[in-house]
Amino acid sequence: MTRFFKRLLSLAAGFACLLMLAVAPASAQTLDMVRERGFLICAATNALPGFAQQDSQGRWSGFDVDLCRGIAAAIFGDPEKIEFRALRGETRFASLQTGMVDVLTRNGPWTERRDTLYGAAYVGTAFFDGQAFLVPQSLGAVSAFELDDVSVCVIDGGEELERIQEFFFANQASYTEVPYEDVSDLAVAYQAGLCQAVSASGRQLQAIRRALPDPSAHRILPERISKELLGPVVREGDPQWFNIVRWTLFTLINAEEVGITQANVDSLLAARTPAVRRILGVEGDFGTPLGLAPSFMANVLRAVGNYGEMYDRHFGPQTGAALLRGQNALWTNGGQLYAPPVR
Amino acid sequence: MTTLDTGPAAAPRVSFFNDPVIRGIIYQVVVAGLLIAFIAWIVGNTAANLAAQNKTTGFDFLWKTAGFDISFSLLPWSRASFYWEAFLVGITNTLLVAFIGIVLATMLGFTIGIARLSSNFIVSRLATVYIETIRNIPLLLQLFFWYFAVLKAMPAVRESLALPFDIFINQRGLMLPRPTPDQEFTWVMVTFGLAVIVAIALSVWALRTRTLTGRYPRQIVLAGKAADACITFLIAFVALLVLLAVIFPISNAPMLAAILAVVIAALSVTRFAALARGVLSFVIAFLILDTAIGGMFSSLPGFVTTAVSAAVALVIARVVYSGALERPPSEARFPLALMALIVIGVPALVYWLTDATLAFEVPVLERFNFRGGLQLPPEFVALAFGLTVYTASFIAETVRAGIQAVNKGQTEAAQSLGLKEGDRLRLVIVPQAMRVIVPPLTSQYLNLTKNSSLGAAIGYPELVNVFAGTALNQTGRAIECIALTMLVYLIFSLLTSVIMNWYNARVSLVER
Amino acid sequence: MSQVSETTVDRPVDTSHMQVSSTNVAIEVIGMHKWYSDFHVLRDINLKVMEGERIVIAGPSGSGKSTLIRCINRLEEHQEGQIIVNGTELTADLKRIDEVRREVGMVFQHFNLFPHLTILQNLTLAPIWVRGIPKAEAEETAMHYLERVKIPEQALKFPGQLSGGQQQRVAIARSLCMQPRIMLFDEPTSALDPEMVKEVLEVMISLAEDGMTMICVTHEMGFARQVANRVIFMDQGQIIEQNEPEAFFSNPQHERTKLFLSQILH
Amino acid sequence: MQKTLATIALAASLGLVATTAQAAILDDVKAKGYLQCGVTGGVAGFSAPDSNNVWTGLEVDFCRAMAAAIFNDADAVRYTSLTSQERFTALSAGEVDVLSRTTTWTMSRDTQLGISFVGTMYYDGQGFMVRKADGIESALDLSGAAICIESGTTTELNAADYFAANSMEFNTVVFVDQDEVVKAYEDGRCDVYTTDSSALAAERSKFANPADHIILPEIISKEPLGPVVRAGDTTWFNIARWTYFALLEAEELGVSSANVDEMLGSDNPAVKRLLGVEGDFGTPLGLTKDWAYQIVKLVGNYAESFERNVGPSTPIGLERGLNALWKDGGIQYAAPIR
Amino acid sequence: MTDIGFVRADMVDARPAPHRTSGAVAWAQKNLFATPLDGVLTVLGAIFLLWIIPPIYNFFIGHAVGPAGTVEECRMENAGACWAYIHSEMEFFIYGFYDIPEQWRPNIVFALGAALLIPLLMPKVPFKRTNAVLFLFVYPIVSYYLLAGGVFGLKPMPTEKWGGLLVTLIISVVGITLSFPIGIILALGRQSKMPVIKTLCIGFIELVRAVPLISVLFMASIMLPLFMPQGMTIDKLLRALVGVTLFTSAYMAEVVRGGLQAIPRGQYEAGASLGLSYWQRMYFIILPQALKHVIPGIVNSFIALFKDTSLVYIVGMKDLLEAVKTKNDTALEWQSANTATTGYLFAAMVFWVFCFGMSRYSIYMERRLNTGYKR
Repeated sequence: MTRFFKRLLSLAAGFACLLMLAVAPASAQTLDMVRERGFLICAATNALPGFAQQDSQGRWSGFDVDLCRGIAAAIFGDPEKIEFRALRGETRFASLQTGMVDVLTRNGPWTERRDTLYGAAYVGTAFFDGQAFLVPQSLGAVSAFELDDVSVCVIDGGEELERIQEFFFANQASYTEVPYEDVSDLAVAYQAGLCQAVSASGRQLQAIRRALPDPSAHRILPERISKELLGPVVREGDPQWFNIVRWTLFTLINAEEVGITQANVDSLLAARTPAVRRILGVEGDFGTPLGLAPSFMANVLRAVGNYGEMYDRHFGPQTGAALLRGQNALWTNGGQLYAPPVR
Repeated sequence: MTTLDTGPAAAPRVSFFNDPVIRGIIYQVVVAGLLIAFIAWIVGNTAANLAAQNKTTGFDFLWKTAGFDISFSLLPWSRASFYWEAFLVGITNTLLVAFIGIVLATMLGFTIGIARLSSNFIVSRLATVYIETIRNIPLLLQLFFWYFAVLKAMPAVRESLALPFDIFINQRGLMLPRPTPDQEFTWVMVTFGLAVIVAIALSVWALRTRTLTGRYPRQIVLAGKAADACITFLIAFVALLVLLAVIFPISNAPMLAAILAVVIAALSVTRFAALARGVLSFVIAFLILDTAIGGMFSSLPGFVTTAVSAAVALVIARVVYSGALERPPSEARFPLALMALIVIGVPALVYWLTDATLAFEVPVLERFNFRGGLQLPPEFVALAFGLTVYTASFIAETVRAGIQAVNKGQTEAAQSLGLKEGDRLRLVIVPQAMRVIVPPLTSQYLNLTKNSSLGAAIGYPELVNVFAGTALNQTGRAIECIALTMLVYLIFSLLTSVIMNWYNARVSLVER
Repeated sequence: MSQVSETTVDRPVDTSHMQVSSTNVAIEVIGMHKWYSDFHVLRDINLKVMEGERIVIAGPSGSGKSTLIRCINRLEEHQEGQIIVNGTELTADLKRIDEVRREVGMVFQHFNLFPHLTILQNLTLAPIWVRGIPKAEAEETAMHYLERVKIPEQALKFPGQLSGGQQQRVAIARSLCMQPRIMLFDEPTSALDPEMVKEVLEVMISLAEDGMTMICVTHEMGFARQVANRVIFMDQGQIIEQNEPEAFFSNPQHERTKLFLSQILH
Repeated sequence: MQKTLATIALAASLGLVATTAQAAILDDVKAKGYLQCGVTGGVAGFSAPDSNNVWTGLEVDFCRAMAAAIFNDADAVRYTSLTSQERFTALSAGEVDVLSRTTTWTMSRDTQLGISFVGTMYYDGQGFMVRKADGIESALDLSGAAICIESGTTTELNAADYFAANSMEFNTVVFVDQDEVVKAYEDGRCDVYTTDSSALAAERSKFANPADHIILPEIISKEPLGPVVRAGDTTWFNIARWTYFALLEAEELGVSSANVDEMLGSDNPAVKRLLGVEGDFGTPLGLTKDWAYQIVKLVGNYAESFERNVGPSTPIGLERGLNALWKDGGIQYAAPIR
Repeated sequence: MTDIGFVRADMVDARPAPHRTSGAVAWAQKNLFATPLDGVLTVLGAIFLLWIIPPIYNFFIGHAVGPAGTVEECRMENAGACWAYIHSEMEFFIYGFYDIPEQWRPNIVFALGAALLIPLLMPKVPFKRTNAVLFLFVYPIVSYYLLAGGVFGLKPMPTEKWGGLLVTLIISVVGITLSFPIGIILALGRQSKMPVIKTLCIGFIELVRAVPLISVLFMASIMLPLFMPQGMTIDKLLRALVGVTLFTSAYMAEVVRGGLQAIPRGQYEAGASLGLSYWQRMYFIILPQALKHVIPGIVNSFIALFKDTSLVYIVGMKDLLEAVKTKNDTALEWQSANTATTGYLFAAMVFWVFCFGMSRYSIYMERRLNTGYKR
C-alpha cells in the first residue's frame, strides 16, 4: 500500500502544478482607478445642446452625459457618480492618456488617424452622423433629393462645401452656396433668412434647430451626404476598460432590440426569454469577467433606459431637435444600430 | 557511456564526487532543480500569456448557466443547468458507456477467447480472424466506420425497422419501450431484491452444508426437484407455444402446449428425464435455428431451412440427451433451478398478488421522431458497440493467455482425482486462470474507459466532448477544463490500481 | 535425459505381507494399441496386474512407459484393444471413466499440486466434491495421510512454500485421500534432488508394505529391487521383457534389456 | 561522429520550433514573412480549400487583404484549419495571428477570452434547413425534431434558447467538425441542420440535390460574424480593423481592383487618402502608406470579394441584404480614412 | 502368476493408425467432428460462413468497381466497393496536400526508409551497426530536409502540407524510435534508488498512463502554446510527435520494467562483481536480456502507437485516416452509397497490413531469439 500512496502523492504533486496554472491575475488599471476615486470622469469635446449641456444649476444633461451615467451605473450601480467635463481641442486626447479623463463620450468623428495615432481607441458607434440639411417647413421639401434651386448656408473651406457640390451635381440640381467661417454664423444667417437651407452635420443642425424660435417650423432632412461616426473613446491598452465601455453601449442597443425599458426593467426580471434574462443578469454572469456586478446591464438600463429612450429624451420631437432616428434606428428598423448579442 | 567523473584525479582518498552517496544527492538536486525551474518557467509563461490576453481564470464558471443542450443525459439536464452539472453529465455518460462496454466486452471477449482455444477448427479459426482483424485496426477508424458507414445503411425514421416488442431501429438509434412501473411495482422490486438475497443465502447455506456433510440439505434437494420440474414446465410451455404457433396455427394452442409441457415436466422427474431434456432442447434449438437461418438466407425455400434446422437440432438434442444421461442425480447437483425460481417466481407472485402493473411506454412515431420510450442515440450505440468489439479482441487474448497459463498438469491431476468437468473448471482451472487474467483484464477495462473519450469524434456527449469540448469552448477556460477532465481519468486510474493492489495481494501465490 | 539412480532405503523392507495373495485382477490390458496421430506409441500391450501387485516399468525415454500408465487412467485414449480396470472397461463413456479414476490414484513427475489451495485444501478437495465426504471427516483423513507422509505440520501452507520432496509427498497423500485401490506413479522422483528422492521413496515403500496395488514408472532400480514383484521393460512402445526383479536384473534375456541395464547400472 | 550527428539532429528538430523574441504581433508576422490565418475546415464561399489546398472565400479574402496590407503580397498567408472548439485557444495561444472563421461576436467571447472582435465582415443570423419532403414551413413546426449542430458555437446556444423560449422539445446531435454535422444531416441522422443562414446556403450548394432542401424563413438570432485578434496588441487590432474598413471604404468610393490604378489619379480627396496619394495613414499602423491601395489592388473591395465568393452569381447565391453598404440600405459602415 | 516371465520374441512393427482412409477425413474427424457438440459447432460455423462470405466477396470483389471504373458504376444499384475512388484519390491519401511536382521527395524518403529498414530487420544481413547509425541518425535528417525543403534549392514545404500515409508513417517511425530509449530511461529511473528521480519517473509514467491519449493531444494542441513564451510557436507535426512519443514512452517504460524485474538478481550482482559501472552493467548485461524477454510487449506498444497516429487529427494533422475522412466528406464528384465505406475499408486495410506485419515480425523474432517467454 505504501507504494500506492507514494504514487498517489506524486500524482497529486503533478496535478497541483497543473492547477497552479489555472490561477493567474488579470490587469485592470482603469477600473481600479475609477473605483478608488469613487466616480467616473467623462468628457466630451465641447458642450453641444442635446449631447451635453449644463443647466442653470450646473448640472450636465444630454446624450453624452447619459452615456457617461450609464457607464457609471455599470460600475457603481449609481449613475450620479460622475464628473462631466467639456474639453476643447486636441488636449482631450492628452487628458485621456494621462488619466485625467476615463472616457471621452463624444469625440470628433471616428477617423483612421484618431483611431491609430492618439493612443486612443474607439469602442464603437454611439451616434451615426453625417452632413444633412435643415430647411424651413415652408420650403415643402421632405427629402434632400427634392432640393433644387436653393441657397445653402455652409461652412467654408472644409469638406462640407465639396460634398454639397458633389451632391447637387450628382442630383442635377442647382443651388447657391452661402459660405461662412463659423458654425454659429450659420445659425444666425439662417435665422436671418440669408439662405433657404443650412448644411452641416446632423448634430450641429439639431442644435441650431433647438435654438430657433419656432423649431417646429423647420425640418432636418433625413439624408446624410457624408458619414461621421461618433462614439466613446478610451485609452489604448486596457482591454477590460475598453470592453466595459463598449458593452455598456451595446447594452443600450440590445435592450432596445429586445424591448427592455427603464420602466419595465424590474418587471422583466421574471421574463422567460433567454436574451432578456441574460441582459438583466438573471441567467449567466457576464459582469464578473468585466470586473462588474452580474447585473450591471440592468443597472445601466435602470439608470438611463435603453438607446431609444435616451435618443428620444435628447433628440425627440419634444426637445426641439426632432432629429429623426434615421441611421440611428435599430438595424431591424432600417437603421445602422447593431450590437453583438449578449451571450 | 561514462559517468560524470569530474573530481580531481589526484585525490588520495575517495574523491568527493566519486562518493556514490554524494553523487546521488548531487544528481537528484540537479534533477529536482531542473524540474522546478522547468515548472516555474511554464507557470511563468502561462501567467504572462494569460495576463497579456486578459483572460479570466478560475473555477467560478462552474456555477454559471451553461446554456447549451446535451443530447443524451442520464441526469436531468436543461439549457439552464450549470457547468458543474455538465461536468457530471459528462462523467455519467462516460461511465455509462464504459460500464455497458465492459459488461458486453467481457462476455464477448471470454466467448471468443475460449472459442480460440476450441479444438474445433472452424470455431477457433473464426475467433482468430476476429481477433487479428479487430485489434490491428485503429479504434477511431472502427468508430467512424460503425457510425458513418453503418448509420447510412440504417433505415430512415419513417421506414424504421420494427422488431418485436415495440423495438425500432433507424438512423436515430435504437428505440426501446421504457418500463414505467407504478406505485405497487415498488413492492415487486423490493421482493426481487429480497429474493436475490434469499437465493444467495440459500446457495451459501446449501454449499456449506454440502462441504460440511458431503451432501446438500434434504429440503433443498426436494425443493430443487420441484423447482426443476417447474422451470422445465415453464420453458417447455413457452417453447411449445411458439412452436405450435409457427407450425400449425390451431385455436387452442395454449391448452395443447400446456398439456405437452406438463408431460415433459412430469417426465423430467422420472428416469426419462434425459429424454425430456432432449425433446425440449430439440424444440428450442429448432425454433432458434429456423428463425436465424430463415433470416440469414432469405432466398432459400422454407423447407430447406426447416430441414437443415431440424437436422442440426436433432444433433443438438442428441448431445443434450447423452449429456443428460451422464448427469449426476439431483441430490448431487447444485439446485440452480430453485434459485432461479426464487429470484423470478417470488417477485412474479408478488406482482400478481399486489395487482401491480408494469406498463411500458412505447416509442411512437411522431412528426419527426419517435417519442417516448427509451431512446438510445446512434452515437451511443456506435460507441458502445465499437468499444465492445475492439476491447473484446484484447480480452479474448487475455483470456486465452490466462487459460493457457494454467499448466496442463493441473487438469490431469484434477482428472486423476476423479473431479468432473464442472468441478474441475470451478475448483481448479478457473481460480488459477483468473489470477492471470484479472490484472490485464482490469487494465483493459481502464483502457476501454479511456478509449470512450473517442466518442467525442462521433458526437457522443461523454466527458471529453462535453467538458473539454463544448464547455471549454463556451467558457474559454482551457486550463481549468482540461485539468478537471484529466483529474477524472486520473481518479479512475487510481481507483483501478487500488482495487488491483487489493486483488493482487489477495490472490498472489505464496512462494518460497 | 531422465535421471537414473539407484537410491535405496537404509532400512530393511518388510516384504512379509508383500506376497501377492489375491487372485483378483486389478488391471487387465489386452492387445492395446495407441497412436499419436500417425505415430504408433503403444503396440500390442498385454498386461495383467493382480491386486496387491507392485510393478515397476522401466525403459529408455520415449519408450511409451508414461503413456501406458496414463492410458490406464484414461488421461490418454487408446485406439485398439481393451483396458479393464477393476472390472470396468475403459471406453469413451465418461461415467465409467470417472468411476475408474476414483479408484485409481496417480502421482505425477511434476507433482501438479493446486498452487492456489493450501495443502489441506489440496487433500480434501476431491474427497469433498467427488466422494461427498463431510469436510471434517475429509480433513481428518487428510491429516492422517499427512502424518503418514510425515508432514502434518505443513497442512496450512501453500504448495509453493514446500520443497520438491515435500510436494511430492503431499501429492501422494492427495491421491491416498481418495482411498484408491490402485496407485500409478509417473516418474515420481525424477524431478527431485537426490536427498529428496529418498524421502519420497520411503513413502512409496511404506505404501507397498501396506499391500497397495502399484504401477510405478521409475528409474529407481534400487526401489524396484526392494519393492517390486515384477519389473517390466519397455522399448519402442512395446513390452520387451518382464520378470521378477531378481531375475530381471541378474539375468536379462532380451538384447535391449541387457543394453539398457548395462547403461544404467554401469 | 555520433555526437556531431546528434547535434545536427537536434538542430533539425529545432527547425520545427520557431522562436521569436517577445514582440508585437506585427513584428512577428513581418519576421515570419507570412500571416498565419485561422479559418474553418471548409465552408464554401467563406473559407474552403480547393483540391490544391488553395483557400478561397470571403473570410480568406480578409486574411489576404491583411497580408496585402502588410507584405504587399496577398499570398503571404498560411491557413490553419480550426474546428470551432479549437479556434479561440489557437488564437490566444498565438498559433494563428488572426482568426477569420465565421466567428460570432458575442459578449462573453469579447470580454472573457482575451480576444477582440475587429468588426463584422458578415451580418448573419441563424436559420434552419430541412428536407423539403418533410413538408415543414416554419421553425415553429420543429417541435420534437432532431437537430444537427456544430459544438462550441453560438448556434448551439441559440437553438437551445429558441426551443426553450417556444416551449418546444428537440434533440441535439452535436459534432466537433462542421463536415460531420453536414454529413450527419445528409445521412438522415437529423431532421434539421442549423447554423448561420449564410453557411446553410453554402452547404446546401454542396448537396447532390440542393433543391431537396429548404431553408426556413425564421432567423432566430443575430450573428455578426467577424475576424478576431488577440486582445492587448492595439496596433495589430487597428491593422485588422482598418483592413476591414478599407475594404468597405473602397467599395463606397467606387475603387475596385480593376480601376484602382486609374483611381490613383482621382481628385476625390477621400480616394486620395484611401490610396495613399494624399496623407500617410499607413505609418501609424506600422504599414506603408499605400497599404489600402495594395489591399484593393490585390484583393479587391468588399463588394468584389462578396460577389466573387458568396454573391448571387455563385452557387451559394447570397444577396447583400444587411451586408450592403449603409447608403445602399444595408448596415455595413466604415469609419472614414482621414 | 505363471506368466510373470515374459520376453518378447518378435518386435511389433509400427503400423498406421486405424480408421484412416484419407488425410482429409481423419483431419475432419479430429478437428471438425470429434464430438457431436463439435459437429454442431462446425455446422453452425459453416452456416455462418455461408451467410457471411458471399456478401463480403461481392462487396470487395464480385460487384466492386475496379480502379479503372467510373463514379457512375459506383452509383449503380448493387455496386460493391468503389475502388475507383481510392485509385483516383490515392495521391491525396499518400501525400496529403504535398505539391504534386514535389512528390518525388517523399517517394525518395519512402524508398530510403525501406532500403535502410529492411536489412536492419533481417537478422542475417551484416553491417548492423552502420545500418542502425544510418537509419537512426542520418536518415531522419536527410528525410527532414528532403521533405521540408528550403535548402539546396528545394521548394519549402511547410508541414501543414504533409498528410496522408506520409504523416502516419513519419509519426509512427519517429515515435517508435524515440519512445523506445525514453521508455528505457524511464524504466531505469523507476528502478533507481534515488528517491527524487524515482518519484519523478513514477509520477510521469502513472500520470500519462492514467489519461487518454486524446486528452494528451488536446493538451498539446491547446495548452502547449500557452505554456510557451509569447510568440514561440511549435509546429503541429512536432506537437503530435511529442504527444505521441511521451505517451508511448510511459507505456514502454512499464513494459521494460516488466523485463527488468524478470532478470534474476544474480545477473545484477554478476555484473557488479565484474567491476562494470552502472551504465555498463545495464548496457551489456541487463538490458539485452530484459528487452529480449519483453519483445511482444514492446511490439504491442509499437502497434498501439501506430494505431494511435490516427488521433493526431486533434492537433490538425491530416494523417491517413483523416485524409480518407476528408475525401469521404468532401469529394462530391465521388459521392455514392459505398464511397465512404470503401474509404474506411481502404484505411483499415493499410493500418491492418502494418500492424499485422509488426505482430508477425515480433513472433518471428521471438521464435528466433527463443526466449520462450510468453505473456
